[in-house]
Amino acid sequence: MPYQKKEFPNRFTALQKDAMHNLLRTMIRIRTFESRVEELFLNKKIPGFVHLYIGEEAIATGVMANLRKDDWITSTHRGHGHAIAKGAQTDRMMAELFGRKTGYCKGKGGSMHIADFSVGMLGANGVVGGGFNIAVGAGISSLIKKTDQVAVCFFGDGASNRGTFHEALNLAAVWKLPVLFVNENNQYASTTPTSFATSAERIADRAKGYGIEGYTVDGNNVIEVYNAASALIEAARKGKGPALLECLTYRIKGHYVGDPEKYRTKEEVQKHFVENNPITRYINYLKDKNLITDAEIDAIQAEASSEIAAAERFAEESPFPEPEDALDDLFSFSPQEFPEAVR
Amino acid sequence: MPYQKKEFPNRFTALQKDAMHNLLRTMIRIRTFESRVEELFLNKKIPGFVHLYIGEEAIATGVMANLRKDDWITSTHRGHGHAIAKGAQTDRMMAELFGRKTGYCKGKGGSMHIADFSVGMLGANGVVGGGFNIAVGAGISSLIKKTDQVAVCFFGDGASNRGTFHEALNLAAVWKLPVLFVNENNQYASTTPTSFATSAERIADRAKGYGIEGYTVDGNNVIEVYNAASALIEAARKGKGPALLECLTYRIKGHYVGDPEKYRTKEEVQKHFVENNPITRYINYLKDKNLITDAEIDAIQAEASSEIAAAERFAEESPFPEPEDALDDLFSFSPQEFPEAVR
Amino acid sequence: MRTISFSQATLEAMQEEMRRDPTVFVYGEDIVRQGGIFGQFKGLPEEFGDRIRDVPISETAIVGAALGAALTGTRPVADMHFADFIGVAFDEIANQIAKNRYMFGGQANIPLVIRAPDGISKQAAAQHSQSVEGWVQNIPGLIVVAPSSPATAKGLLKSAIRQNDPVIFFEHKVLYPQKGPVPDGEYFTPIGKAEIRKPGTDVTLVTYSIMVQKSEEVAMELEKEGISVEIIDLLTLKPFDTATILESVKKTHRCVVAHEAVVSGGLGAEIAARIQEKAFFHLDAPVLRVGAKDRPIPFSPVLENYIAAQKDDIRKAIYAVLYREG
Amino acid sequence: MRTISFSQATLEAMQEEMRRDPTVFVYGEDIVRQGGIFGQFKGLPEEFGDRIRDVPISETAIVGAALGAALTGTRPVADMHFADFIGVAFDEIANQIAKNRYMFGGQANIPLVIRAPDGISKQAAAQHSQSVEGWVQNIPGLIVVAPSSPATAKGLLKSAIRQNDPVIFFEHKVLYPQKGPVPDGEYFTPIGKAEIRKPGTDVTLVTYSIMVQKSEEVAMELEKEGISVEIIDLLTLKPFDTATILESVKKTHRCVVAHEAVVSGGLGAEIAARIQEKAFFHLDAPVLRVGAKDRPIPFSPVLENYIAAQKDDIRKAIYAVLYREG
Ligand SMILES: Cc1ncc(C[n+]2csc(CCOP(=O)(O)OP(=O)(O)O)c2C)c(N)n1
Ligand SMILES: Cc1ncc(C[n+]2csc(CCOP(=O)(O)OP(=O)(O)O)c2C)c(N)n1
Ligand SMILES: [Mg+2]
Ligand SMILES: [Mg+2]
Repeated sequence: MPYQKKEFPNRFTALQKDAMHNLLRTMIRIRTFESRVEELFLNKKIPGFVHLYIGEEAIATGVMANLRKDDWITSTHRGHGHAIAKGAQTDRMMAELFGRKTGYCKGKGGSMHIADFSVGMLGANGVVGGGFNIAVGAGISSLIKKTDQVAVCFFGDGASNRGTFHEALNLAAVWKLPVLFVNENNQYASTTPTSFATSAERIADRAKGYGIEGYTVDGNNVIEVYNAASALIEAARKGKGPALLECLTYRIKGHYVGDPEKYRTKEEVQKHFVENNPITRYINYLKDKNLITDAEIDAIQAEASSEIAAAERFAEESPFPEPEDALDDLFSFSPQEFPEAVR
Repeated sequence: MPYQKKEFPNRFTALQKDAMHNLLRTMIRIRTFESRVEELFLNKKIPGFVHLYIGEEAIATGVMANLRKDDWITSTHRGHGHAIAKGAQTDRMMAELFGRKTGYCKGKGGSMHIADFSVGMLGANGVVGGGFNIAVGAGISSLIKKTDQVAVCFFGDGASNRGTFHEALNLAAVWKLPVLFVNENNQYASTTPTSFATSAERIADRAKGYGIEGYTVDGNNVIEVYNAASALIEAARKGKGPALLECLTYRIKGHYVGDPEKYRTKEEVQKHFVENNPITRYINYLKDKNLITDAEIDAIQAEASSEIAAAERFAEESPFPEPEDALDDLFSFSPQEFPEAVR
Repeated sequence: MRTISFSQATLEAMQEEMRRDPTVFVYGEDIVRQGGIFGQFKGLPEEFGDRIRDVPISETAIVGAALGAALTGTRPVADMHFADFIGVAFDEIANQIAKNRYMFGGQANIPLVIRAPDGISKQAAAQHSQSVEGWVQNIPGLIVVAPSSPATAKGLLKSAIRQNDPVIFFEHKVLYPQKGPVPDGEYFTPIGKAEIRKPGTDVTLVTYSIMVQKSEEVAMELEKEGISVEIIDLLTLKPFDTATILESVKKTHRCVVAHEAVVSGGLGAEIAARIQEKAFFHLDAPVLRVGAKDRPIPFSPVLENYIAAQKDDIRKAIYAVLYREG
Repeated sequence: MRTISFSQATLEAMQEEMRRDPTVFVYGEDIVRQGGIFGQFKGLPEEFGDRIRDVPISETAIVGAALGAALTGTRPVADMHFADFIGVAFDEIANQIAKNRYMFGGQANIPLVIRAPDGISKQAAAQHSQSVEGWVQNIPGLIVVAPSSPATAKGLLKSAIRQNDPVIFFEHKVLYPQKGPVPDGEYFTPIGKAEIRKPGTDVTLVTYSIMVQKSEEVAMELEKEGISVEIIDLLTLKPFDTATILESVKKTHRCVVAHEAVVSGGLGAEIAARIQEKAFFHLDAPVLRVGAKDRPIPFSPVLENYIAAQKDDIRKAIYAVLYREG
């Protein structure tokens, strides 16, 4: 479906070269992490279910570059990219995926529940659409505490059909909450093409039902995402209320690692990967404009590789939790304080 | 909020005089029933909670005149008008409100659960927004059984903020279900003005988010409602899919009988009652066009009064259920067949 | 001690906590403009401005946002209007709120309160009469409380607001206008502790919420017949105070559990199961349960009365565990 | 008898019922294009066209629409993808579907089936590992079943589809690929009837779903030690077959209940409560319950194993009711 392009102020051009490189660095770190996670899962180093963010890196990267550490995000089952872009450490992430004690959730969460509250990453979510109202609640906190913190809610095209989407956007709109709803339209919800399950021509069209702004951007173009997010997050921070930003992208990998992908052709995937790889596109742009050298790219890539290798080592060398650790963390109090509660 | 008026084909003018009078008859029957129910509630003849449809009669009447007996409707907590317009008998309704054995629900439901499945009235609902997906399910039945039955879902402005609204409209849209969603925007959800809780400028604007048609009409003008419903129900019946029709009206009475109504002034209510009483407006129209005589109006009024008086007598003279009747109706089978299930 | 109503008592709790801590706020449907059906929010808008808020009819947002707010430095109190509507936000309660601390390895406190007016009142019928504590019994990670009097209402609500864990606060609609003694000054009713409302020696009656007073009435009547009933008011329903129950049962050797919710799958099941498990050889009779018959609550007064648990049901159960003729 | 998988058995049930009755249809997320994760819907699109349908991620619509469809002359089968998501549609289940017949005075049949794959499998963690039958135990008006084998899966699913009442069909994810004997020709497993999987004399083991096979393994091992276990496979969890349980307990005088769900507030509570109520003087030991520890299901295999109920827990409970040293 076509969409009308909105021209956001091009704040990207005002960035220092370093900041521009940081966008690339984040995308490459995500890609490198995810690629290794895929292998590790297939090698049975990682149990559970893993949903990869490969091909969608520009969205988390472009949005998060506009957030402060004390801003919040809510994520989805496909949360690794969001976590990395928001500032989580890849070693503790990897340890979590490995089910180790040193993981962010001490091995209790795994991939589907990756989270780092200390950097405002309020958690991946195993329930599609479970994050909308958590983000709304964060926005309410900002209002109650009279801070200028902003919350960003990431969600899929499939998630846009959950009732929680509706209730969250409506409440955010009537209370003018500082929340940006970022739709990652990767054209599939599991096996189901977006157009089959989502009645709106564009998910951004749904904004009208809440009297808020809604825009669609090329989610494989990190600059477009950056500029749109910059404008909308600034508006939210200034009390202008929520907005809906639809980022068009494509899910390069299966829905989960191991997905037989019977519902689409290899050609379709290949075409998208070649034409729309957000990293390649951004590198080409930077090179075109002489904003980066091959050596710099290689350095970023090498750095990412060694970071992820170290993360893997950290995870591998970390101990598993003790079985009895499974009893901890249900409540704020300890078994000694309140034995009935933690039988 | 203003809205753009859509000109629907004026099918009303094609009606026989009888049919025109029937619209008035239905509105007056509803008004008479409701007015008496209010008194009976205040006289403690009716227990429970009662929500009156006074002032909103044009909507149920104008819509239902376009439905067949084998079409379905879902209703709200404010369901008496819907039931009457769909063809339920006022005596069995009144008996239900009185908690009698002869009531539609054998006294198990009361006002908030008034229903007559035999005429396709699939029930009032104590859960705001509980009817959306029931209507969707009825629409699916029509598809599966390949009939041309249509389902109409009535819902309030407040209900339009429930997640069920969103999921129902989206599913109806992607499956092109024969469902018409009729919003009764009576400007309040209990104590809360519509504009305070509902972010859309017009509830009909929400249609765009589902790629369907959405229109706003004057819900106090039975002719406008009739014409709009006629076009949209015909489209639904022909397989064109769902639509959203917002009918602007005003809740003349308190949210429930007994509401102290601290949230609005008597003047506001009076103004609406004088200016927007749908019955007066329709009578004036018919008289203006010489389509009805005073004698005919009086006859309709007298008929309605004696019908409702008879309904009251029926209810009053009906027995209460036996206490043990409270055990029946949980399942399709009897206690004898399946004692465990009905302990 | 003053004598104030249950709703007034909850209002005082709100006021005290909101004055003390600017991060406490409260929201729900139709609470600002009408001050709550029983005046339980009256005056808060004047004093606290937009720290008390009306919301759209959006229960998933109400409850889901409470989690988001709690995770980010505030202490939300969300009003459900009717406990029946907890079903609308059940995923938020069961899969988000209850699991958050655990599945994220204890990263955050979750100081939130969900106020849920429950119970049978005024022939409100099937969807407005429920006691739904049974719905959340099998969900680890929730604290559930249910006061039975103005004093416990105030004390428990204050404790709930201070708790760094999610608390569901069931308040019976019939209790709101009822008056009772409430201590002067600040006090807290501890979460997790049952109270012995009336000591007794012949039979233990475990109960909570509205059924406490019905139990007291029955006990008073039975006293005249020489039957001494010990009444335990649970106050916290999850996790409930097993120790106090067991201690009493080990003394009386007989136990009846009474609640307003339907019997099958109700909280009484867990209580009975646990008692027989931990005090089997102390029991001289089975633990009997009193509650509504296994039906939705019907509308007509005749039917409602028949389905609802009555004082007479409690009496009969007590006779039964004492092997007396009714 | 043939040997087919559990998922194949449910597929046969669907095929037979959809062939017989054109008003039976099935829908859910991602069931058409992939035929169900375990092939449990494979081939249905080819044979039945749009009587099998993929839906948007909209569980309230999925479940709510099932009610609307059932009321208007069709027999919907709705797939929940994961039982965990029942929470999303809880109002639809608890307040609409379960109450419809009763609160409207018996006006309509409600022939609908909600298929809900449940249980612990593959470290799916807190939100994808639950057995949630405990959530719906306190809701009158629902029928809840849980097959334990290919044969009972087919027979129960056929019965569920023919039933004129709402049925929740819990199918354990670990069972899908497992194979077992299934009768040739049409047959039905009756709703409301438990089956004695293995007769025994020393202790009654009440169980269902995945725990039936674990129970059988334990029973086999205990047999060697001279302990004779009678295994009752509930099959219908609500309303469950109290008569069969009581009969067995009156013979063995001892009982253990085992399920995968967490213990507190689980179905075991109701079973234990009811047994001690109705067979108090037949019991030589308390009814003990085996289930997951009261925590969400954690991710890491070490933790998951520790929280989940193991065969050893069943064994220990049996020793305990027999007063034997483990
Ligand atoms: C409430 C709920 N329903 C269904 C699922 C199963 N499920 C997990 S991911 C998924 C698809 C999500 O699609 P989308 O929102 O587009 O996100 P994407 O996977 O494309 O990133 C589904 C159906 C779930 N986890 N939660
Ligand atoms: C899910 C749910 N939330 C809250 C309520 C309480 N309640 C009953 S009617 C009502 C207002 C409904 O407003 P609207 O939908 O505009 O219908 P109206 O009463 O104006 O006809 C509310 C909040 C309810 N019954 N169900
Ligand atoms: Mg997607
Ligand atoms: Mg309204």
